[in-house]
Amino acid sequence: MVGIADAVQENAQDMSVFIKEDGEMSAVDHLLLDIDGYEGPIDVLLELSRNQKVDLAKISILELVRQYLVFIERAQQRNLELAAEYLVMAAWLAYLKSRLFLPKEENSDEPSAEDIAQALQFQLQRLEAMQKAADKLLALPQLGQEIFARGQPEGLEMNVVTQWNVSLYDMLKAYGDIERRKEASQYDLPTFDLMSTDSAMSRLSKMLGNLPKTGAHSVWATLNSFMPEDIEDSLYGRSTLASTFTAGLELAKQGGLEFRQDGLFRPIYMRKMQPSDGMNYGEEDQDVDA
Amino acid sequence: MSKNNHHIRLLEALLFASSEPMSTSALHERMPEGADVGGLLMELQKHYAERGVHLTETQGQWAFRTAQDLADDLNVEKQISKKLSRAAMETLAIIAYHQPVTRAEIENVRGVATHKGTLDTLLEMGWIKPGRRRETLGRPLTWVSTAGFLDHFSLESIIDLPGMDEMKASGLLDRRPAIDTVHQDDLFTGQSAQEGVESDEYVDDEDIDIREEEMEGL
Amino acid sequence: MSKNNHHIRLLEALLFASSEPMSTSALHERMPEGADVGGLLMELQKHYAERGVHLTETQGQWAFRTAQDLADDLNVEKQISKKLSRAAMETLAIIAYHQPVTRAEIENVRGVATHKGTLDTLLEMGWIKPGRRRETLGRPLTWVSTAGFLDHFSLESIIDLPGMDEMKASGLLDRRPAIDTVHQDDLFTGQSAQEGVESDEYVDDEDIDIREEEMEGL
Repeated sequence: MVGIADAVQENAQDMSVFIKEDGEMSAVDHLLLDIDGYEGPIDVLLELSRNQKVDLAKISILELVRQYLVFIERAQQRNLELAAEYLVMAAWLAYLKSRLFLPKEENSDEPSAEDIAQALQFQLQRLEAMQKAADKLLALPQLGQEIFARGQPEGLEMNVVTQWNVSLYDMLKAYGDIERRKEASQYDLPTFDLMSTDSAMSRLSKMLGNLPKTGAHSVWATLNSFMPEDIEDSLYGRSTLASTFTAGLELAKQGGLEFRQDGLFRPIYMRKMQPSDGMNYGEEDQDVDA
Repeated sequence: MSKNNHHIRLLEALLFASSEPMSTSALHERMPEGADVGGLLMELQKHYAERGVHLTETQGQWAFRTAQDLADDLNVEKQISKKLSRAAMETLAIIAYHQPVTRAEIENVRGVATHKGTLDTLLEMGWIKPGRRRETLGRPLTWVSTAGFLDHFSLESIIDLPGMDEMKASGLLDRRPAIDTVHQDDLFTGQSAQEGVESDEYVDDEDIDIREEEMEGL
Repeated sequence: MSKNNHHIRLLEALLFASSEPMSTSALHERMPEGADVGGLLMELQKHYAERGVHLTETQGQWAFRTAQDLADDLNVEKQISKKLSRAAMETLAIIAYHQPVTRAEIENVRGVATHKGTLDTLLEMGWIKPGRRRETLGRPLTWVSTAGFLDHFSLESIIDLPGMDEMKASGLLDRRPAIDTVHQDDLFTGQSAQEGVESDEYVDDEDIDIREEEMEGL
């Protein structure tokens, strides 16, 4: 007897579950039919959570997850091709669900399942707020619908008077420029008096050889001291400086010369080295450092 | 007195004749030297306060508009307005309430990528415009609403947006990814720990989150 | 009274928002039943009689119009001072000196192609005009200077323009120093250094042309 009563009750419960699921199914099917009208998984979640008919702050995330997974399952049964993002969300929610059932991990660096659920809830609330805001905006009186601007504005004109700021001198100068350009078009190739790197090289080698020596090295001498005196032409002067420095770098590469500079924009020193074996070079190098 | 009268008549005519709302400086340019444009505008606004046409101000732009309370009785040809998509309306609301807001932040709120056409449409309607770049990684462009938007929806300023106060109070105007709003302490949470356990999709998702967090953090 | 007030406000808004002047019968249709449209129009007209905007009637059609006596003050004149682009200056000079001159000849003298916009600008300014067609192959149009040109430069006639010799004597054909960065003049007095100058000028020229086009486009 007891058994029958229990069975009846159980049956009734089954029925209610069945009815509920059936109602849910049709809601889900309805959602699937209209899937193009939804703006992605969050939007669908929001619609599903509205089915719970409670304040979003009180929704059951577990229930929501279950409904979403049902939704995905139904879509797959119907061979509906949902965008990948819907499946990503499903995987993510399944993970969230499993985490919610697990005991809370202590000292974990990752956000707790409760945090994630809360974040999801916030995401839904925020989106709902914006959807409501959009509706409220549309309900406002709009220009051209409820409120009107003047129908026949005369319009305002701004007559701009241009004052040409051109003098006779400007025009004559322009003409002169054309004439000059014509003359200039018959030009000779320019020649400059410069010191080549080659001549700087032979000059530098000779001068380095004349420097007083201490052991394997000559004394330090500034780059400027290798410059020819009595240079009048600044371009020639600059080219000499550049060529001498370039020649110096080349010699240093060959191991015949050493550079030293104590700081930015400080004088550059050079000294001749006896290009001998590496041991000797290393030793001396340490001495310089010390 | 007669001079003031001439000034107010001229101001009235200027605002009536203009097809667009006019800024105080544009009005200054057209008014005789020494005219107290600000004072005259107040006087004119007061004169029209009880009439069928009002003088309205939106972000410093002045224009005559029909009175709001007459909307139902006003039998004038309505302009056919383009119906905006839901995505566009949502995006518009997000820009209006969250401004200045980057495209990534709009996507944080909506949970979907923004179609290029959505912002274009709003831009074309003259309701949004680019604001300053955000001084974060990549210097992303921000979007803000325009005076034309406010004018269209009969709003004087952004603070008059419906429900603005409550949304602010309830913290719903947070532009960050949702997870950051609850978990603020450690931004670079167990990415590596997740990888081994979870499906690829989850990792992807987390990756995106992390990247956004990095941008915010910098 | 309050009803009358509502009616007059509505009529005011209707006339303001309408995109066309409205006849009394059209207004009747849009006003609530029993409204004394004729009387209201009179009242409204009286209210606006002394203001910057008038309610006018033309052949039974009613519309708001800005007051006639303000017309001059509504349309403002603004003076701006502009400089001619280098290309326009040169073209003008060539036309002045060589007129009548064809476009091909101008290009010959300048050594650069002439933008159509350059001649248009000068034409618009009223400083040049088309002359007779040259009786050669293709009958090309020639260009000559106008009285407006002489007027602007306060010249009695074209013959008053200084000749080549006089220009040389007055230093107008002098060369500019070539390389500014090196101060040693003696090295660069020769022809040789001109090359740099010429190419610079050409680039300048192009630059200015583009800027001019941009200005005109706006």
